[in-house]
Amino acid sequence: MLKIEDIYVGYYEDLHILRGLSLTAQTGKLTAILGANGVGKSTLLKAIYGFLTPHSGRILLNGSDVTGTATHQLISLGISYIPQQPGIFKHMSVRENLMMGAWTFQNDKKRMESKIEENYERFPILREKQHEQAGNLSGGQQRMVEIGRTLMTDPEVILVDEPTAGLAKMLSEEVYRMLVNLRDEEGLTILLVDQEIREALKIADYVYVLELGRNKFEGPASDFEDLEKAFWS
Amino acid sequence: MSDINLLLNRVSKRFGGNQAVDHVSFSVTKPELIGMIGPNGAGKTTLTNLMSGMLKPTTGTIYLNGRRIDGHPAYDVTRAGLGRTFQITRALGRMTVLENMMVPGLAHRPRARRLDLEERAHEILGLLTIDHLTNEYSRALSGGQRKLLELGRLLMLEPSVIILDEPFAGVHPRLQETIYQYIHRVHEDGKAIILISHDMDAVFELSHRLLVLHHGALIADGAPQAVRSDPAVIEAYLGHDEDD
Amino acid sequence: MAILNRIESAIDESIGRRRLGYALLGLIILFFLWFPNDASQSNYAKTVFISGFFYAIMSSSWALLAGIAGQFSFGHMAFMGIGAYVAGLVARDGIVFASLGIGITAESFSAIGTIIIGTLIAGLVGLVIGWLLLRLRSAYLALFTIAFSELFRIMMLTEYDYTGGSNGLSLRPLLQIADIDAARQVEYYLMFALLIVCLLAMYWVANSPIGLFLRAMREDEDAASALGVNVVRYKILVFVFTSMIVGLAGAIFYSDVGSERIIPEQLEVLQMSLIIAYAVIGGMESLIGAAAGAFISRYLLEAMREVVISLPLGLTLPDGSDAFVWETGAWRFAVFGVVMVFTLRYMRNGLLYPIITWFSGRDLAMQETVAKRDDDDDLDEQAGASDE
Amino acid sequence: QADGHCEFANYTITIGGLAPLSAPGAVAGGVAMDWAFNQAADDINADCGVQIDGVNYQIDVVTGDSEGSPERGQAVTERLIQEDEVDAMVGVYHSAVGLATMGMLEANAIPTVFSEPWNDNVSANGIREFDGAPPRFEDGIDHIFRISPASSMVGSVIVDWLLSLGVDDVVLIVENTDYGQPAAADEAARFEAGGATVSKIDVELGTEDFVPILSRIQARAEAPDVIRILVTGETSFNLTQQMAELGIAPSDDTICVTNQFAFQSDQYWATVPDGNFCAFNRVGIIPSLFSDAAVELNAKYEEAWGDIIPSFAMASYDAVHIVADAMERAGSYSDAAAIVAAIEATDIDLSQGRYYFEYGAHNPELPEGTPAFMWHQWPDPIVTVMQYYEPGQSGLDAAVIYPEVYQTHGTAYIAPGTSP
Amino acid sequence: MVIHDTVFVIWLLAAGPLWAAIGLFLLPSVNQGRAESEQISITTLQIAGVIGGFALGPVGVGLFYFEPALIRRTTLTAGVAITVFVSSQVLARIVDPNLPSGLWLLLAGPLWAAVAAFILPRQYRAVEANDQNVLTAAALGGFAIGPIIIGLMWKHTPKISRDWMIVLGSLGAWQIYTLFAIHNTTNPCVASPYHITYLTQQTANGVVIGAIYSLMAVGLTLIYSVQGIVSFAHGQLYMVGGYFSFYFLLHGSNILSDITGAEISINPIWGIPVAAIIVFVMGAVFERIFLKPMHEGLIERVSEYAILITFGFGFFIEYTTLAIAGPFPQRTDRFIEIRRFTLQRAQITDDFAFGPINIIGDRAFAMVVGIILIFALLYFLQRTWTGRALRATSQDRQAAAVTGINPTNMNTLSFGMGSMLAAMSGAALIPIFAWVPWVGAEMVGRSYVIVVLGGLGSVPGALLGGVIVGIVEALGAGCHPDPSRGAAYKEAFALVIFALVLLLKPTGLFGREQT
Ligand SMILES: Nc1ncnc2c1ncn2[C@@H]1O[C@H](COP(=O)(O)OP(=O)(O)OP(=O)(O)O)[C@@H](O)[C@H]1O
Ligand SMILES: Nc1ncnc2c1ncn2[C@@H]1O[C@H](COP(=O)(O)OP(=O)(O)OP(=O)(O)O)[C@@H](O)[C@H]1O
Ligand SMILES: [Mg+2]
Ligand SMILES: [Mg+2]
Repeated sequence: MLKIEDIYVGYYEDLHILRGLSLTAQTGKLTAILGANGVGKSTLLKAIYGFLTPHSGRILLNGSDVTGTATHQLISLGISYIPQQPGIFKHMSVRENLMMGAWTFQNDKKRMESKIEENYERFPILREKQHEQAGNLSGGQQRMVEIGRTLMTDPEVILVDEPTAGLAKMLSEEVYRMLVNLRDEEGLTILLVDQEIREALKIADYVYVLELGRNKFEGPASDFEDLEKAFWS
Repeated sequence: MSDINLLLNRVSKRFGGNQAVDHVSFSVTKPELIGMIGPNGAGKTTLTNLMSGMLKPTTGTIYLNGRRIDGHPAYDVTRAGLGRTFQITRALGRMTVLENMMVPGLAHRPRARRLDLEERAHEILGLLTIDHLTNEYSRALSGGQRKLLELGRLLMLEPSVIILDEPFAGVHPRLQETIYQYIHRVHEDGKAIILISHDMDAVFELSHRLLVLHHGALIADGAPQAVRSDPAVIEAYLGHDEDD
Repeated sequence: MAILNRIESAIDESIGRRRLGYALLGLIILFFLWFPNDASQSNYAKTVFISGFFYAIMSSSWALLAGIAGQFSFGHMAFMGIGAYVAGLVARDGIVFASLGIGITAESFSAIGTIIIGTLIAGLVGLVIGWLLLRLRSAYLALFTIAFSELFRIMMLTEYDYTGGSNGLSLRPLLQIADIDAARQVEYYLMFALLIVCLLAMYWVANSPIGLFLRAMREDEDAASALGVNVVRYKILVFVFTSMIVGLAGAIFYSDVGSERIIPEQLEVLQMSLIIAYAVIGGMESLIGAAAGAFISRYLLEAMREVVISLPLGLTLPDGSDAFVWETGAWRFAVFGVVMVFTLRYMRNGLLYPIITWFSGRDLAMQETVAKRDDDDDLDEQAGASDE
Repeated sequence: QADGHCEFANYTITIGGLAPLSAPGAVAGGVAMDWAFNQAADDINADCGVQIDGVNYQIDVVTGDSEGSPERGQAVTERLIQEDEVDAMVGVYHSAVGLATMGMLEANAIPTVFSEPWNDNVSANGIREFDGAPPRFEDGIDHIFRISPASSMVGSVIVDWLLSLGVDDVVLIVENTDYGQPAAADEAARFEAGGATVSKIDVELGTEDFVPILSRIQARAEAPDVIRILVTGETSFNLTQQMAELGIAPSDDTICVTNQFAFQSDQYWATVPDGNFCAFNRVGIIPSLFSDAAVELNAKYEEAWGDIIPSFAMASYDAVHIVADAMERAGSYSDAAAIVAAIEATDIDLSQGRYYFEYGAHNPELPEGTPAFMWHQWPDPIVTVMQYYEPGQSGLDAAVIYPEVYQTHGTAYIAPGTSP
Repeated sequence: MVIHDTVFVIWLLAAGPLWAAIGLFLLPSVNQGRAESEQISITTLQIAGVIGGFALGPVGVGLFYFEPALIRRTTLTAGVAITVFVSSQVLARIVDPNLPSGLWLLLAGPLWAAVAAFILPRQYRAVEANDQNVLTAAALGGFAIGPIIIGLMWKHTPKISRDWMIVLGSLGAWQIYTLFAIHNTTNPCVASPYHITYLTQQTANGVVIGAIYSLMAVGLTLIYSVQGIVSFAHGQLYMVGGYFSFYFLLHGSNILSDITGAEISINPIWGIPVAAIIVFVMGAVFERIFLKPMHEGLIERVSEYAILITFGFGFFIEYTTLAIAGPFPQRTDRFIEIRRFTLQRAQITDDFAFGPINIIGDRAFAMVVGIILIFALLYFLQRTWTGRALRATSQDRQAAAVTGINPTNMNTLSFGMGSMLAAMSGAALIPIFAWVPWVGAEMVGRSYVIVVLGGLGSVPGALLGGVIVGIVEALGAGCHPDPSRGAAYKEAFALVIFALVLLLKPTGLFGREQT
C-alpha cells in the first residue's frame, strides 16, 4: 500500500505545485489519477519517485516512511516508475535496455535471462528486434521496451504516467490490457496517471481527480459514470 | 485588419526516421478561430515550429501574406506577421517581465518611443492581470503566469496570425478564463488564431474550424461538429466512447 | 547588524542607494583623475594603472560579449592582436596592392590613421568570424575561437618576415613626448579616457534596445527569434562591436602608450584566460563589475608578488628581521585559480555583485516580491486579486 | 645587517635586476638569473659592500619579473626606476624585453649591464626598427652595456668550427623566437659564405614531437653533414633526444650540434638519456679555465639547484660585480655619467674572465667593418664548442673541442663510438 | 632487403597471420547482433576480420568488433586511398607542370566548393529531398570535381551517405596531392625514389603518436558523453599525471634502494596506475564539489559554467605544479631498452627503394599501452555493468535513475575516469617527452581537435580521430611545400581541420545528431 499524506512539492523554493495533496493506492488495486494538464499529476509521481523532494508531508510504503529516499534506491524497495517522457536508452540495443532493468540484481544471470524471456513472451516483437538500437524503434515499441524494462525487477508498486500517450489505438488497448493483467495476475499495485479518461476509468478501481495541486474528487471508479460532470466541467 | 493569407502546401518534416509532419496542406484566409488537435506526438508542435520558422521543412512550401516564409529564420516570419507561443514556456528568465515585453515591442517597432511601448506593455499586462509583476524577473513567475506573459509578448508584435500551443496546459481555471477573454479579444481584433489544445471543451467551445493531426498527417479539416463525428478522428484521437 | 540595517534604511530614506552609488562612482572617477597628480606616486604606479585600464577594457568588452550576449568567445585577445598588428604593419609597410601596382606608402599614415585602420580590420574580421560562428553554441563556440586565436598566434610567430616573429612589432608611437613624466601623465589620461569612452559606448549599447535583444538572445535564442529579434544581425553585430573595441584598445595601447611593441606571446591562451578570469571574478554580467574585476585583479596580482607580514610589537625572527616574507610569486596564479573556482561556485555573479546590486537597489525589489509571494502563497488569490 | 667586521653606511645601493620569473617567460632561466643577482649582492656585502670614499655601502638587488613580455618588462623597469629608485640595472633574458626597455633606461640615465639578451640590436648604436625608419636612439646609446654575446658572435664560432671540419651540407633547426631567427640568419649567411648549403627548419617552441620533421631529414637521399639545433629549453632536449632515437644524429654521417642548454648536464642527461654525444656551444668560460671565483660560484649554484651553473647565471653574477666595481671607481653610486664612464673603463677579472669595453665614449669610432653592436659590448665572451664523450658526464668534464686554443682533448670532434 | 628480426617478430605478434586468424573467428561469432542491425553479412565480417587482423592486428579486430559500421567505410577509404595515390602518381608523371593549376582553379577548387555549397542545399530543398549533409558533400564535391558535382547532385539529388562523403573527400585529397606531385617535384612525399616508404614512415609516425593522443582525447569524450560538458582542465590533468608518475618513480626507487641497499629503478609502466589512481581521486573530488550542483538544477547555463569552472581548476593545477615542481624539465627512464625498431633501406630499382622506416621503441610501447587501455575502456563500457550504467546515464539520466542507477555516482565516475585517462596518457608520455608544467597546453588543444573530429561523446570516434590527427600532423609537417615552415605549422594543420569540421559538420565523424 502506498500512501501519500498532505504533501507540498514544487520545482522552485518558493512555489508549490502540489499543496496538501493526499491519496492512497491500495495493494493489488489500480488507482487512477486524473486531472487537466498541468495540475501536477506528473509532479506527484516525480515526488513519490524521489526526483523532487517534498517540502512537507510524508510518503509511506506499506507503513514505512520513504519520503526523500534517493531515486535509485526506490527500485530495490519495490517501486518502479514509468515516466511520461519515454525514457529508453536510445543508443543501446533492445536487449541491453532490458538488461539495464536488471541492474539491481546484476549478478543473478539466471534471473535476468528468465525475466528477459518473460518480456519477449509478453512483447514478441521485442524478441525479433532484440539487437536493434532502441532509438530506431517506433514510439509504441519504445514504450514496450520501457515497460518491459520496468517489469524486470518484479516491482510491487508501479507508477505509470500516461503510458499510452502517442500510441496507436490498438497498441494502447494492449497496454491497458497489460496493466489489468499485471494487477489481476501478478497482484501489482498500480498508480496510473492518464489523460485517456475513458480508458483509465474502465480499468481503474479507485480514482482521484486533482485540481491545481489539491484533491478535487475521489471515489471508486463506478462513481465516475457521469463523465461530463466529473471531468469536463 | 491586414489581409490574412497563410498557406501551407504539402509541408513535411522528418527527424531521422520519424516522419513528424507528413505532407500537411491547409490555408487560413480570414480571421478565424481554428482549433488544432491530435494525440501526443501527432506533430502539432512540430508543425507550429515549421510555420514559425523555428524549423526548416524537409519538403513543402509555406506562404504568409504573399511571402514565402518556409526556411526563413524565425524573426523574419515573425515580422511577416505570424506570432506563436511555446508549449513549454520560454520566458527570458533573467529579464524582467517588462523587458520581456519590450523585446518584441522594440523588435517590431524599432522607431517607436520607448515610453509609448512601455505604456502599451503596461496596458497589455493589465489586460492579462499580471501588471503587478512588471518588474519581476520572469524566472520567478509561476507556470500560468508565464503562459500569460507569452500571450502578452505576442500582442506587442501585432501579428495577423497567432498560434497558441497549449495555452491552457498548467493554467489555473481563473487564469483560463483570462485566456479565454484574451482569445476572444484578439479574434475580434481581426486576427486569425490557431489554437492547439488537449482541452476538448475549450477547443470545441472556441473554434470555428478544426484541424486534426495524426501521425503527422492532417486527417480532418472542417467544422467542429463535422470533425467530431468523423470516424477517422474518433479512431485516432477522441475514442469510440465519444459518440456512444 | 541592527546598526547596519539602520544605516541602510537611513540611506534609503535620505539620498537613496542609486544616487549614493552614482556619487561613489563619481568619487572613484575623481580619484582616477586626480591620481597622476599625486606627487608621491611614481610613474610605475601610473604604468600599472595604465595597463589596468587596458585590461579593464578587455574584460568588460568580453563581459559584453559573453556575459550579456552569451557568446563564449576565447578569441578576444586575437582581435586585440589584429588591431595592434594591422596598425603596426600599416605603419611599417603602408597598404600595397601588388597585383594592381597601386599602394599607399607608410609615411602617408599618421599614428591615428594606422590605429583607425587596425580597428576597422579587427571589426571586419569580427564580422567574418561572427558570421561563421552563427551555427555554433557554448562549448563548440569556445573551441572554435580557441582554434582561431591559436592559428592567428602561430601565424604571427611563424611569418616573422612580415610580422617580426617573437621580437614583436612596434607600432607608430602615438604620443611623441620627450619628457617621461609628462608622457606618462598623458598616457595615463589617454588610456583612462579610452576606458571611460569604451565603457560608455558599451553601457549605451547594453542599455539600448540592442542590449535588450542581446540579453534576450543569451536567455533563449529561439524564443528571441520568435519574438522578432534578428538574432543573426545582433550576433554578428556584437562580435563586430567588441572586436572593434578591443582592436582599438590594442592598437592604442601598443602604440607606445602602454607598451612599445606587440608580441605573439601576448595572444597566448594563457593571456586570454586571464581576461576571462578577471571578468568572472568581477562579475561577467556587469560591465563595470568586469572592468573593476580586471583592474583590481591586476593590481592584486602585482601586489601579490611578495607578501610581507610585519610582526607586531617589535618582535624579531631568529634571523633578525621583523617580518615574514612569503615569496608568493610562484603561487599567486594558483591562488588566483582557486579564487576563480570558488567565485564561480559560490558567487556566480562575481565578487562585486553584492555591492553593485545593493547600490542598484535591485535586492530591495527582490525582497519585496519574495515577501509578496510569501504573503499569498496561493495562486488563486493572486490571480483573483488582480482580476478586479 | 651588520656582519660584525664591516661598518655600513645608512644608504643601501639598489640595483635593479630584470628576469622572467613567470610564464610565458622562460622561467627556468629567470630563476637562475635571480639567484645569481642575489648571490652577487651577498658576496659583495660579505666583502664589506661597495666602498666609496672610504664608506661602505650595502648593495641590494631587486629583481623585477619581466614575464618575458616587453610590455611587462617596460612596466617593471619603470617600477624599478621610480619606486625602488635603482642606481643601476642588470639582467634581461629575452631580447624583446631588452629592446623594449632600452628607451626607458636611456631616458632615465640608468647605467645598465645586460647579461643575457643576444639580439644584435640590443647594444647596437643607431639601431633602426626597420629599413628607412629613423634610428631609435638618435643621440646614441649612452648607458647600456652588454656582456652577453651578440648572436652573430656565437654563430661565427660554431660556423668556423664546422667549416674547419669540412662540412658542406647543413640543416639548421630553429625556434621561432627572437633568439632563434636572427641567430639562424646569421649562421646561414656564414655557412653560405663558407661554401656550404644550408636548409633551415623552423619549429615552434613548446613542440614535443619532432619525429615527422626528422623523418623528413632522414628521407633525404644524402644524410646532412650536420644538424645544428637553435632551439632552447625543454624543446631542445626533446629534439636532441628524438634525433638520437631515430639514429639521425649524432651518427657516422651527421654531426649534431645542440645549444648551450646541454651544458646543464643533470637536466640534459635526465631528459636526453642513454649517451647522446651531441656537440654543443658554450658561452662563457670553459670549465678547464674556471678561475677560483668561477669554481666557487659553481659550487654555490650546485648546492642551490643541483646542477652546473648556466652561463647566463654567471654573467648575471658578473654584471652586478661590474656595476659595483664601476661605482667604486666612479666614487659615486648616483652620478650616472661618472658610473658609465667608469664602466667604459672597466678592467676587472670576474667569474667569466676579464671584462672590458672596447668601444664607447672613450673610443667612439667603430672602424669600418666592425658591426654596430660592438658599441658598449664586451668583446670577449668566450664561445666554445664542447662535447660529452661518456654517458652521464658532468658538463664540467666535457671535452672542449673548439677553438683550438681551448681544446682539452686535442681533437676537434669526437666521432660517435670513439673516445678521445 | 634487410629486416630487423625484432620488427618481424613484433609484426607477427602485433598483427600478421595470427591476428588474421583470430579476426576470422572472433568477428562473426561475437558481434552478430550489432552486425545485423548494420546489415553486414557474415562473409563481410570474416573478410574484415582477416584483413583487419592481418594489417592492424588487435587494433583492426578490436575496432571492427566494437564498431562494425566501420568495416565498410574502412574498406572504402582504403580502396579509394590506394586508387587516389596510384592515379595521382601516374598523372604527375604525364602532365605538364605548367598547365594544371589554373585549369584546376577553373574546373574545381575552392571557388566551386563555395558555389556548390551555396546552390545545392537550396536545390535539395526545392525538390523536397532530404538535405542532410548536402552542404558538406557539396563543398567537398565542388572542391574535388567542380561543376560536375553540381550537375550530378542537381539532377539526381541523391541521398548523401557517408560513403559519398568519403569518396568526395578522397577526391579532394587527390586533387591536392596531384597538384602537389606535379608542382613540388622535390618534395619527399611525391618525388624521391623512397617516397612510398616515406609516406609509410610518416603515416606510421602519425599512427603511433595518434594512438597516444587518442588515449587523452578518449577521456575528454567520456566526460562529455556522460555530463555533456567539455573539461578545460584536461591538459593540466595530463600534465600532473606525468608528474605523479615521475615523483612516484623517483621516491619509490629511492625508498626501495634504501631498503634493499641495491640500486633499484622501477619501470615507468608502474607510474601509470599510480598516476591514474591519484588523478582519479582528484577528478572525482572536484566533480563532487563543483560540478554536482550543475546536475541538481542549481545552475543556469550549465555548459558555460562547466567551461569556466574546469578552466579555473586547470589554472590552479598548473600553477600549483609550477610552484612545487619548478620549471625545470624532467623525464623518467625508458619503458623498454630498445631504442627503435628499424626497417633498413633497400634499393630495389633506380626508381623505387624501400625503407628506412623507424619506430621509436618507447613510443611503440606507449602506443601499445594506449591501445590496450582504450580497448579496455571500450570493453568496460560495452560489456560491464558499470560501463553500461555509464552509457545509460549518458543517454537518459532519468531513465537510468529509474532502473536503480545512481546518476550522481555515474557523473563522478565519469569525470574521475576521464581525468584518469588524461593522467594515464601523461604517465605514458613522460618517459618520451621532457616534462614541464605547461606541457599540457599543446596536448589539450590537440585533444579538442580529436574529439570534435571524432564526434563529441564517441569513444571509437576519439580513437580514430586521434590517429587521423596524428597522421595529418605527420604528413602536414612532412609534406608541407616549404620544408622550413612545415614543422612550425604542425599544430596549425590540425587546427585548420578542426575549424573546417566545426563549420561543416559539427557532429564530427561519429557524433550523435544534436537534438
Ligand atoms: N521541470 C519543471 N520545472 C518547473 N516547473 C515545472 C516543471 N515540470 C512541470 N512544471 C510545472 O508544474 C506544473 C505541474 O506539471 P505536471 O507535469 O505535474 O502536470 P501534469 O498534471 O502531469 O500535466 P500533463 O497532463 O500535461 O502531463 C505545471 O504548471 C508545470 O508548468
Ligand atoms: N527536435 C526533434 N528531433 C527529433 N524528433 C522530434 C523533434 N521534435 C519533435 N520530434 C518528434 O516529432 C513527433 C511530433 O512531436 P510534436 O512535439 O510535434 O507532437 P505534438 O503533437 O506537439 O505532441 P504533444 O501533444 O505531446 O505536444 C514526436 O514523435 C517527437 O518525438
Ligand atoms: Mg504529466
Ligand atoms: Mg506539442
